[in-house]
Amino acid sequence: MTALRTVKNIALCFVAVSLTAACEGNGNGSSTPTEVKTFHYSMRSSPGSLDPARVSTVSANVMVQTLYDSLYAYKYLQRPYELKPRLAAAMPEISDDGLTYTIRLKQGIRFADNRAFSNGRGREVVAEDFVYALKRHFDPDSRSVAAWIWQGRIVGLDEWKRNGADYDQPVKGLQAIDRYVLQIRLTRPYPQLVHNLAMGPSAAVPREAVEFYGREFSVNPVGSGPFRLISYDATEAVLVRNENFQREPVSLAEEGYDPITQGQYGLEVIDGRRAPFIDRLEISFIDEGSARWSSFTKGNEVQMAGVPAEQVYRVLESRDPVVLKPEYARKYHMSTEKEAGFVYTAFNMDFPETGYHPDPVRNERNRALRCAIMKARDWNARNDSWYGGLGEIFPGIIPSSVPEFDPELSRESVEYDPEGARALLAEYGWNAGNLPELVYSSQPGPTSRLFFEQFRGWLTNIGYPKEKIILKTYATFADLSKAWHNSEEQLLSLGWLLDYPDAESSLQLFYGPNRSPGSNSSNYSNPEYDRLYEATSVMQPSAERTALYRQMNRMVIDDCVVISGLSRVGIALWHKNVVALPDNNFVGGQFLQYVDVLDKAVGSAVR
Amino acid sequence: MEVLLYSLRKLLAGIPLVLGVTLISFLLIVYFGPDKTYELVGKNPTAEQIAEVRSQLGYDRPFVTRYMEYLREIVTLDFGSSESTDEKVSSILARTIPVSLLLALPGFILGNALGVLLALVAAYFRGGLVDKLIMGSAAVGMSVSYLIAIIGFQILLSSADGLDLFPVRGWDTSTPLAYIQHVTVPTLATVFVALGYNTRFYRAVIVEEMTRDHVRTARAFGIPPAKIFYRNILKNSMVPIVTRVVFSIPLIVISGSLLLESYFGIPGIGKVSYDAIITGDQPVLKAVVALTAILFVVAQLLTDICYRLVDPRVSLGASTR
Amino acid sequence: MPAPLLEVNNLVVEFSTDAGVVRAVDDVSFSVAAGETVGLVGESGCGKTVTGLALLGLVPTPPGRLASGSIRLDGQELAGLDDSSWRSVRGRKVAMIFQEPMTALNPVFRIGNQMIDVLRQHQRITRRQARAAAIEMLAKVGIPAPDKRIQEYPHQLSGGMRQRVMIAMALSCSPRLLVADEPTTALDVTTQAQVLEQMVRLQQEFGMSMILITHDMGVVAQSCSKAMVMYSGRVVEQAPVTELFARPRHPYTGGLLASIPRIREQRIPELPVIEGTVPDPLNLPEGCRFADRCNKVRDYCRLAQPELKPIGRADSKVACYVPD
Amino acid sequence: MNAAAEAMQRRHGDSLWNKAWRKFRHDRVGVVALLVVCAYAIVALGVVLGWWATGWADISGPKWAPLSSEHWLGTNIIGQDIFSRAVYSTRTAFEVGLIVALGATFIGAVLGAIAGFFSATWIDEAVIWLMGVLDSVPFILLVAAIAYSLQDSPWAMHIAMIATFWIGTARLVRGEVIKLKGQEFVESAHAIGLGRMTIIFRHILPNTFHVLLVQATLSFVAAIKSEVILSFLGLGVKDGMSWGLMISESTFEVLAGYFNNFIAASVLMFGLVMAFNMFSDALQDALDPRTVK
Repeated sequence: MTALRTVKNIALCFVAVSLTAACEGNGNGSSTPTEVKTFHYSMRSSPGSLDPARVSTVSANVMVQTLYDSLYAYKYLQRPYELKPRLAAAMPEISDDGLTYTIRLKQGIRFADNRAFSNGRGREVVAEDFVYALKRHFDPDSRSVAAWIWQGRIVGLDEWKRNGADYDQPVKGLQAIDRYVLQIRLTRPYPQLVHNLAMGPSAAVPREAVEFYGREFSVNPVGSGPFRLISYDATEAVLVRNENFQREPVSLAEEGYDPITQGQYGLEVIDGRRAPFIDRLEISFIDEGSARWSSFTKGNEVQMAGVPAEQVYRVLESRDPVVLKPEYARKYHMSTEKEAGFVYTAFNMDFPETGYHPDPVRNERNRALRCAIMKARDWNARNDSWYGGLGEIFPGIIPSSVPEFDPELSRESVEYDPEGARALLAEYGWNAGNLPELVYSSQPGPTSRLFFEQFRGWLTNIGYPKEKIILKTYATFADLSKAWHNSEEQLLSLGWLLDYPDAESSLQLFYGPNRSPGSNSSNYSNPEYDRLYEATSVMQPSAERTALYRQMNRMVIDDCVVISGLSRVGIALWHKNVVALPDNNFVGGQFLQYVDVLDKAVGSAVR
Repeated sequence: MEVLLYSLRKLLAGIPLVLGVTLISFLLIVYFGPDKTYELVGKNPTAEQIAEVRSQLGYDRPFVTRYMEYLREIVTLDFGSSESTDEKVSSILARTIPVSLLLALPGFILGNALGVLLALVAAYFRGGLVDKLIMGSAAVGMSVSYLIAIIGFQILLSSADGLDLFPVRGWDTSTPLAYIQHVTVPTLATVFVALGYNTRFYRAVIVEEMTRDHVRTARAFGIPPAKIFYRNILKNSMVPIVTRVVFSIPLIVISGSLLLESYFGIPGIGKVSYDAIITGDQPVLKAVVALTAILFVVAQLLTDICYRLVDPRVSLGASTR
Repeated sequence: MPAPLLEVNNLVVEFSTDAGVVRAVDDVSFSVAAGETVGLVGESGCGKTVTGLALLGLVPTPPGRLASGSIRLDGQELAGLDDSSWRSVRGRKVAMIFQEPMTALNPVFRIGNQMIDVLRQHQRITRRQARAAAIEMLAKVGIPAPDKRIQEYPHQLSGGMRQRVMIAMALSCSPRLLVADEPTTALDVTTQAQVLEQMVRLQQEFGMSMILITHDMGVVAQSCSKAMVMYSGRVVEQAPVTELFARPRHPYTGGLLASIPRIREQRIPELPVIEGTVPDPLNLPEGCRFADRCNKVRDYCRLAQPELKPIGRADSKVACYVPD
Repeated sequence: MNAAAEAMQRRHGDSLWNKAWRKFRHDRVGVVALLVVCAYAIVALGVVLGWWATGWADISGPKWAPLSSEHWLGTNIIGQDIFSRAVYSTRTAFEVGLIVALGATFIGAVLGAIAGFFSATWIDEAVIWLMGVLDSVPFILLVAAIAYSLQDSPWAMHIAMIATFWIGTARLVRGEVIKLKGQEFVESAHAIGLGRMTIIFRHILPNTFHVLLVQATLSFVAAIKSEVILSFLGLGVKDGMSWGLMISESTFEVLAGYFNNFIAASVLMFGLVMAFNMFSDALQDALDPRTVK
């Protein structure tokens, strides 16, 4: 019987341990237990690593934006997006040749308190922290996923890596001129640099924290953002206000507040106050859309969530314009947000069956085949099935979320035209017998499968034999990723999120030298396109550059390398007592610092 | 002393098992498993960066070296860091196993206790209406998929469309009430699915014991039913019951709640394993597999010791298989 | 003649099977006098064990049931008792020992505890007294060092020892009647003889009556005063042992005796084979059930069942139209 | 009592199978269950022969169409006919069930028999070790591991199930063979000089057939049930359609108020699994020499 008793004791001991752990979690940040203002947010997936150098998902970016600070940021409410200084005192001073950027920092900004610092108190953020943060991307030990952004762009940085990535060695193009001035020198003009300095991977990182935590720095983030992390697991992150976060009061006017479009959210209450307004931020990671929705609609759990696509019809009175049904409108605030990105299906031009072919005749026939497949795509059905019918369908690869979007561009390439597709196939001598096999690669999971089935359904509609359209699933995303980076996949359905509001971010997907294993998964190779890309890459935004961008866009459309595209539009709902305007694009996680939670009574009064 | 020596011998005898499990899982999960390289490099990697990542992941080292490394990890219980979060696998396990235990225990205890209870009732009235009713319900319970039960209970009890009595998801053990609120629905789903199997199993065991000769002997000597039930039937049923219970433990601790935890968003080891499967997080998977194997060896030992406690015919000295 | 201790009249035990109702014991009547040992002989499946179980109310129900008839023990009617009343009979008035000593004892309790349970079930005594009584009983059945043996588990004892423990348990509450179902069959030949001898001795010492169920005519000859032969659920012949052996009246009895091995070194696993097969209990013939195997069968044998009728001088009965 | 019944049965012919069949015939629940299973089998056969459910993959209607004469159970999120898909899935269920049941039973029988025959030798030890090893890997992890290493093979799920399910069968067969190998007919087979493999597979194994049959039915049911969970996790059926896939598809529909996929798949699956469970029970009863009603 002793054995059994021991088992029982162990079990009890576990109970005790987890209870104390939970109590500790509660104790933090609740000095005045009655007044803990908590906002309960939800995200689609667990972010993984919280190291700014390792940010690779949307949710990780949200986390990093709340925990860390970058030099620049996008204005909270201004649309289209506009940059503003965050840790920088002002916009950078750029030399006339566009190669030297001098950036002055605000003074007196401190990191959150952490035991990684010698006395446990967060020290001041200085220019050297940015030098360190950028160098880290070139240190193999930090396993950066963002090094490509600066690759070959900053004078001396690549050499620094080749020389052994010794942090004590200076980099010519990356220097702290004094405690509060950072200077970056580029090898060639890089118009997107400031955008990059607003992204998570450029955040200030204290060297002592990285050295203190080693690899586990990823789950022990130490930054100067509005919140600091107190617990983090696969289902939830709990953050509390960073006591050292002292910034100038919020000015709605400066953030680009528009009372006409944004007046209904009650944002005025934050004007003139110092962010953050909440004490505690609980972020649940909920994979299942339905579970997220149930949790949100219960009222006492998650306070802000996107409406799952399958619920859209249930929740909306009308889709254009988007109007909530009264029973929802009574309870929730709503905003719609179009992603700065799009979903598309790419052909891999390396496959002679459907891509480039040495025989020019066949090459032309292949182009016709791709164009026919493109015409067979019923974007509206896809939008209706998966995106609640709210998505924005546009031709080509420049979505409307960037200023270079061309509203005049012909929509022929996104029109559903099965007759046209059949005619095109017939014209180029394609028939059920000689059509090549199409292998469609995908991740496992019911949704991916239905994507495939829908794709196959469209193709069988234009006379493609069912058995020639083959599904290839990979057990993990990693393996799928490997295969496509090695140009082993014929057809891929992908989504692309732009890093900054500049069409360059999606045009690079078809730049020849970016071919596999780079981001040009189509392995599109067009010398004319590449020439234009190189020319535009050093140009500041201008009408001229926009014209060239649009020219490149048309090339991609004419060559039928990609079936594109659709920008998803999400509907976010949040409880009436929450003051916020969520953003999942470029403002991202930074909106969380502006969230306020009113008393329930006040919340209903606002309505 | 006898028990100690026996345990030691038994644990040593478990080494081939652990080696087998680790070898197979290493081959399948790690060696032929997912290649994380391209998930860890950036969008436009250079060949050099790819090589760096591959080397950091150990893909460039020979099989034997990597397997030996795995064995060393098992011995030192240091499984490195998760490839997804970079957190130490040991701290992940230390954090998540207690959660999984707290989640699984009520369902496990209820499922088995109710199973034994129903089995007793069914066995007592065997052949009768009550028996048919219980066993019929058990068959129905067994025919419902776990997934269907989970979805059904969640809609029914937690969602705003249903009774709305419990949280939809999440985990909170800060107060006993919070714990009960969060554990109830998952427990119901578990019990619903397990009860059918448990009842059938225990009924078979108990009926088997009821028809033993010594039960007839006891009746022939006028021993009252309650005493017969306890001394002849229940005590003799303990061996199969204990076996079933103890051998469920490794799966509960490690992966039994995989579906449950991922569906209810509970930060236990099941959820971690689920995420690791989806993302191919090999260090976590390696640790989970190795720990399960070790726990199985321990469970075997525990059952043997329990046998010894309930059945005098079993001696720990002799080899038991 | 004094009133018999046990009087069984027209006992019928039925079992319901998928195929229909089977009469395992069909209209059996007999009596056992105080202190008398009666042998109950027959092939396996003839209903002898069921008869024995019926005497303790142990017929497994369902599927079996005591359909009709009466069992009177010492003047008390046992047929139709409820389970709690049966319990006061079992062990105290009638005890039973079974064929398989290996499985008849509970393997997870010490034999002492099992004996003490039985003793204290029927007598108001303390544990200590019960223990002493148990040791005494073990000594009586010839178990050496009983105070040590009482601490042991059944699996630590040999088959013969275990059967002795069973006997000790059976006798511990001084029952009036002991039903012994093939008590020695599972034992090896030498042990068989010793145990049998012991039983007879103790039976005399305690002044009990005993029903000895066996397929072994040799055992009957050795220890019984009277014997009944059963065939296909019915008693076909009943006679004092000497009479039975000297002059078997029923052709079946004759067959049984004829096939006793001359040399008693070998234990016989089953009754010696007589040509032919037992009738299907679901499709019993109209006439004599032995007819198909009988070498003296007449046409009229197949018309109606022969009644069990007295024959000869002594207390003999036979159910045959053409008795020897 | 048993003796009387045994005698009765001896009369009816000695074969275990005759006996079992007679017992089974009188088990009303079992017979009904068998008929239900047969009905499902006919549906599955019809799918294989192209009699019905040929349009399971076509996009034949609008999204989430309600029940109608054209779409008996409505359509799914991309406009496919749910009834056709549910019917088509019957075929998948039988395919998965049969392949896994046959595979697991075959391997279980062979390895179990070999281990039993060579019990207490290294061969036995090796088989026991293998069983222990496979038993100690959590099922879902094993499936994942096999799916990893076989990449996109459509058989990964079947192989994983077979790799797990054979163990139960092997344990039973091993025990049975250990019992059988001491019996006379085996000794006489040895005596006339038959090879060991001949003895194992021609003489001993056929005598464990009743165990194998029951185990096969159990594996069949387990396979169908596991398929649901594995498909949900994305480790299940690759090509075609299955109830598990339908249920996983439905997980994001049910809270939007569209239950057709969920109900169609779970009811059909429940029916087959329930019938098979009942059938398996009846079979077990019928084949168990100890149970006499």
